[in-house]
Amino acid sequence: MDYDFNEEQELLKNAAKGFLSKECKPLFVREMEEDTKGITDELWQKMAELGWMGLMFPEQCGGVGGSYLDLIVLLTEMGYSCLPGPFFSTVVLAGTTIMESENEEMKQKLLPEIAEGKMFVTLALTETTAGYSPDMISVKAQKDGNDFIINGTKLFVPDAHIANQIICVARTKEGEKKEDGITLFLVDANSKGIEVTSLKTFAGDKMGEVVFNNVNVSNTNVLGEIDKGWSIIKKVLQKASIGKCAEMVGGGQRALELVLEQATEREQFGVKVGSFQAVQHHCANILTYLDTSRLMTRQAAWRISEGLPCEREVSMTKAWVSDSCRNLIALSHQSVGGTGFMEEHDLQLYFRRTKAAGVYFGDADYHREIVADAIGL
Amino acid sequence: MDYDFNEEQELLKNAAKGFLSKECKPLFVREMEEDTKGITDELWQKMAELGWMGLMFPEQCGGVGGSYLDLIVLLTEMGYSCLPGPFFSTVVLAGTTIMESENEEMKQKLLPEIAEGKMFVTLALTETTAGYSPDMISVKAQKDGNDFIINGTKLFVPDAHIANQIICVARTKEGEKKEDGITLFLVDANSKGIEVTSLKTFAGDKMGEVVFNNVNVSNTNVLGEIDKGWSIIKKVLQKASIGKCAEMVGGGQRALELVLEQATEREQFGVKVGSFQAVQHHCANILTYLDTSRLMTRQAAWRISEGLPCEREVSMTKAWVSDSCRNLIALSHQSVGGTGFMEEHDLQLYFRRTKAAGVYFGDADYHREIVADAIGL
Amino acid sequence: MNFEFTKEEKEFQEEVCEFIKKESTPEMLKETEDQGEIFGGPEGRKIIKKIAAKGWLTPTWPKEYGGLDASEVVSYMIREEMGYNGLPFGFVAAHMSGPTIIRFGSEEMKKAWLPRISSGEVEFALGYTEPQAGSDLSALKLRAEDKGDHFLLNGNKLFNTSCHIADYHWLAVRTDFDVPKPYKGISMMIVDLKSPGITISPLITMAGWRTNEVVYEDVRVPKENLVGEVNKGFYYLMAALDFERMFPLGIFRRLFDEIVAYAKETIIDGKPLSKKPLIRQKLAQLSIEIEVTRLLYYQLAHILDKGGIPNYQSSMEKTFATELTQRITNVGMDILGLYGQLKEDSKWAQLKGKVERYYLTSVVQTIVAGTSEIQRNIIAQRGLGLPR
Amino acid sequence: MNFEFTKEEKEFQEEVCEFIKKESTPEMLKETEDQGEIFGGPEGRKIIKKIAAKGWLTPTWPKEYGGLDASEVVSYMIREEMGYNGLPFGFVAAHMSGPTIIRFGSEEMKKAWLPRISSGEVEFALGYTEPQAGSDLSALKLRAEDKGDHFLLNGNKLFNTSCHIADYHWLAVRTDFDVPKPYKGISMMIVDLKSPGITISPLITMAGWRTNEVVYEDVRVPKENLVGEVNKGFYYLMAALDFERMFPLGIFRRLFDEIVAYAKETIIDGKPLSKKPLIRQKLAQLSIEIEVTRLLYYQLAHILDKGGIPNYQSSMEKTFATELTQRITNVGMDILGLYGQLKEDSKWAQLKGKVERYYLTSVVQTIVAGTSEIQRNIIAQRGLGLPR
Repeated sequence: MDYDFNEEQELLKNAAKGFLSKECKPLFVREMEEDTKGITDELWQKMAELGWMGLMFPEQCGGVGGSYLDLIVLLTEMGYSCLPGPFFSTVVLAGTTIMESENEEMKQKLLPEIAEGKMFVTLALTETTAGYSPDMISVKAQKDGNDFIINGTKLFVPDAHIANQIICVARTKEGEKKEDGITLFLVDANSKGIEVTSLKTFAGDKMGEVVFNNVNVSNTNVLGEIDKGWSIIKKVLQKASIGKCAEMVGGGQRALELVLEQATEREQFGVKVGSFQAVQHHCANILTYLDTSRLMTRQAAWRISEGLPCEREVSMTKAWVSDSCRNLIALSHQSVGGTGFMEEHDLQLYFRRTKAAGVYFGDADYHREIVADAIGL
Repeated sequence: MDYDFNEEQELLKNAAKGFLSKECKPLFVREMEEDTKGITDELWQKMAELGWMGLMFPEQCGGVGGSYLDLIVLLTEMGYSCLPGPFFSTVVLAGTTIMESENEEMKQKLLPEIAEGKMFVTLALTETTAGYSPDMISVKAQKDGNDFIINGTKLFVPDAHIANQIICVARTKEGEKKEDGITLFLVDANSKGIEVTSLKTFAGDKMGEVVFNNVNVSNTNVLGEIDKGWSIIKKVLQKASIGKCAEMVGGGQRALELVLEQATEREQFGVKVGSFQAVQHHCANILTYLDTSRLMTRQAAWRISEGLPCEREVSMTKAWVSDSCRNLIALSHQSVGGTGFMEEHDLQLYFRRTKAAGVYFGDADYHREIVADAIGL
Repeated sequence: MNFEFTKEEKEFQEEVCEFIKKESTPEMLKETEDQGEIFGGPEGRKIIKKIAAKGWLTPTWPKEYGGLDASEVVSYMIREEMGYNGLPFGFVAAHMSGPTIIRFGSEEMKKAWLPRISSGEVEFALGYTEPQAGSDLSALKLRAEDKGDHFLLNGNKLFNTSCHIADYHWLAVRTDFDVPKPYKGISMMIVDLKSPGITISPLITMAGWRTNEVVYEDVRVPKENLVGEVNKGFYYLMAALDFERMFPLGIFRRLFDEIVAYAKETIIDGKPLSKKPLIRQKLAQLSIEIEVTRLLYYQLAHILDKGGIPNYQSSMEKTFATELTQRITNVGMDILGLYGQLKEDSKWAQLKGKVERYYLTSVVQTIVAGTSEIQRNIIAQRGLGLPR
Repeated sequence: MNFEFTKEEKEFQEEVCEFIKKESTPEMLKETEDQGEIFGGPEGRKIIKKIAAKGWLTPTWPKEYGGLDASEVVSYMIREEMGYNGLPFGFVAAHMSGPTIIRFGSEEMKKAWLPRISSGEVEFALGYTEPQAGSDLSALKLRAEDKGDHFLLNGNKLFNTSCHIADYHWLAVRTDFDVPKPYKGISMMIVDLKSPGITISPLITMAGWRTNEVVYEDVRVPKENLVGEVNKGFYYLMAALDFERMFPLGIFRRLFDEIVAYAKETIIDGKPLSKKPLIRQKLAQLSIEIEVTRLLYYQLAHILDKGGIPNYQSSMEKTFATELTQRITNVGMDILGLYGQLKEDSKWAQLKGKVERYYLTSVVQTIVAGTSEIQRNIIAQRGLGLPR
């Protein structure tokens, strides 16, 4: 057994921490929440130059050839610094979808562009039913010669407002099994018939409604096989779920540091706040939530990275981390007291992001139900 | 609003507390757990002389003419002292069933006997499905001239081993609505075809399996109307549920006292255990569980006693008190430490009884489901 | 024993609700929400003056001071209904300063202030917390020097929430600087917030509300504005907490009702969310805890009406109710799922974004007016006699 | 990074399980359960000697002392499997005293004791707690007076669990009575439990197990039985906790698996309990927490194998795992409903009454070997550097 990152991963972690502490300060995070775009070209280009966008893409596609586990190292630090912008949607969601599609042409066409920071891509998956199971895909793609015509509404599409390309998860066939008949289409965001409406979210991330109104897509733009897209999405959802866990763990680490600052500096009743047993026990519980979330996330990420069976571990992890990190932040607020309720205190950033991350790609109840299946209930 | 017992109720409470502190000491409680009968004739007669058995029976039936709320006063003190024996089954379950049946003849025949402490009666309700809904009644009573023939197995029948009479809840008709077609029969425990097997329980109370094998019962022994017995059982279950809540509240009060004894006497690290903030917060939570359980129980009991609509309040209370008192005892054990794990420490009595009381007449999940219906979900 | 309102109380409750609904304007409701339910904005002042004119702002006060000589149960009920119906429901002047003046103030002070308070004409802002004095109020430092005919004030207050919209500061100051037990050198005074030398700077909370930092630089306060005796302020302050610590759940009870309605109306997978077993359990549990809160809340009124003073029970009600607000908003967010994150002015927002907004505001409820930790200390020490 | 056993470790795990299953007798399993999983009964000694002969009792010890020079991961895995398969899994001599002797004992002591321990020939009973010294061990009072060639012992021990079936007492005594810091006057020694002057009286727990009160009256202990140096006992005791504090979940993991099987097999209302949404959620959550415990547990072995010493992590694992035992038994009791109360020898009892029995035993897990409260203090103070 070996619970530790390897040497390169430690280097990557420290480099990322150093870079983000300079380039992604809390004030910048707040600015980007208000910014319509949500990211600066400057930061995006710097990240591209560091090789972050292509970290897990093959070298022949302009990537670094790293592993999913390497990406998790990065996402943890991004969570620590509340990195704004479309990294998750472009790299984790769209990048993974393209990689998993095993369509060499598409990979050669898209991945280098993403790696160089020249293209934003997103995944249009959820709809008004706001769920992640295949039966919730109702947006239709109707065959029309060599083309498909897409109609319907996608909701909660991350960074839709700046995406150059949108991967639309659409139904091409009504089958008995709901996971059959789903196809992935790469759609140019400027296609006729696409309408994007930005949604304001409490976590400050950018989400969109994307309406497809008779949007024409060529069959050469299919990712993976026709009608068999869900097997790709399943893998994407696993990687995205654990990616969100990594962000939550990173954020939890920062929340703990914010608590300790207060506990070791502030005095009440003539002693440090951190000497009260109630505060100590809050802190002990915070650390327990954090350590266990980190361990579970690492294990699941390692299994994904190694290509081992991981359905059970992924859902266990997403359920555990979503609940634990929410509790962790609540205890943090309670330990910091009034100051932590101020907008200018950074804890509120983590409060909002952690809650949102807990819901994305399925909340704890949803994943526990998958675990129940996985353990044979 | 008036949250308090009236003067007579306060007197009753103090009298009961005084009597039980002498007659029902913890050592006696332990003896009765091992005793096959589970009660002494002496104590039972003394309780009868105090008018406890007939407390809520009408005066014309040999009772005191008290209210259900008066009974709750008594049950709370019985819970405080862990009173063993068939009071609950004979008075609360059977007594209430007979009262609610509004069968004057039966009332005149049975209630005075119960009030004088001369008769044990129990209610055979649950079966192997171990639930409290009408669809779980499958023991059959077949009409045979003026008689009925009962067949089937009743499980978890309290104090069946000493009951002189058993009220059997049986199905006399298969209807669409599961609550139709249920009839209550008063069956002599010595009838041919009845077989009682004692079950050993961890709370030390006496439960039995009662097998009815072609047991002949006259139609004059029907309590209430034929096929319409469930409406009586519904009321009995409400009174029994809140009766158990009262016992739990009484037990919770004693558990708190045991914790405080330890917290104010024992020293560790040079100070009283009760001066540690962690112990104080455990105690604060114990008191909160206790006070809220007491308030909820009083409100539900008052509504039942006044004949007000109470389905929602009864289930809210049973759910709340079952959960809260279990938590209360767990915190008590944690606060008392190793001593509390010893058989000779009284806390374990309350641990076992509270858990059992939480399950009887429906656990918290079951009652929350009723609440969900009641609030229109 | 009786756990319901009397017939008269029920009728009165209906009268109050009807009046509020009739007099409420969308502007007032919005202002109240935007300000974090505190009182003092122009719209709130309009409706509160009408409510005060009926004696409902200070119903338990003697009639001579603008009250109704009513019971505490009635008073508690009015506040609960105000919260439920979207009005401000916490009034520093009417609920904290006024009762303290009645109990400890001079006759002059009573005459000068009580009628203005009970009529809703003036509002005070709470002036307790300082940067280094939060849970430990005895550590407060704002200096008030005795200059013969006036006090001269210098120092800082933090998180003094209503200062930008209230008229006066209900201020705890240090008048003795050398006492060995710091709580013995504290006095209470009423300070006009427009006094020269006071600077009020906004601090914005994560819920978007405003609270304030208040700086006092050589602020002169007339001697007659001292409440009761000098150096007895900490005692007044603590006594007021005994009488007035409570948390009406109203606004969150309203939110719960709206979440229930949402669960009943929202069809997913062909059936309403309210038919899903997990959601049923969660909502049923909340409804139980709301009922528990109702009993704890009116217990305080009951104790007062019997002539007693709530001991640990106020801390218990405050803690239980405020922790429940977090459970309510958590369940609400769970039920709304991805929709939960959408803000009020966003397309597709549900329940006008209320759940998300209250989710943010619920964070502070277990911190302000005494943290849950302090409350549990009080419950253990006062309620059970455990060592301080 | 690697979160699975190696191929060799997996094979070894299978070998261990197979061996245990082959050698287990119903008598041994019953004895273990009746005694509360402690080691020392005749049946347990039989099988443990066989296990010890394979080096599995002390796998990490050097070969010269009867070990295998194996990794801690292997050692942890063996203990987990022993618990899961119904064997005693806590050994005072092999897991607490032995390692302390290896680290701090003289060569003579090593030679005298280690082979007898690693072969499973002798078992020790823990001799720490006294009536006034529970969480605060530094308050222990049992006097050991230096009488030249021996110590003379007088005093009482409480809750010293294995004394009636173990051979020797691993005893913490007071050898200096006047030190200002009481923990500086404590020594460790090995005492033959058959020594004249020792009276062992049973105390029965609510779970039906036996623990003991042990009275020492003028008991003579030879000087060579002193462990390490005089007055350094508290240090040894604390150091041993760093190395050895852990809780293998095994027996409760087994219980969980049995509850899952019960839920799948029990049909109520025409469908298995395992298809009820609430039960699914509860069991899924437990399975997650069991997985969390597995990671915390093997983390300790991982840290040791890297050459480190677990700091706060042992406290975290112990607290998490023992609190989980209570959640497992609670859910088990919930699922069994009315059946949950039936004792083993009762008609209609399910799972041989195991849930009820474990429900009782789980109570003490968060108290023995350091309460959850003490563990949380350690996590905060050692893990996060908060003030003592």
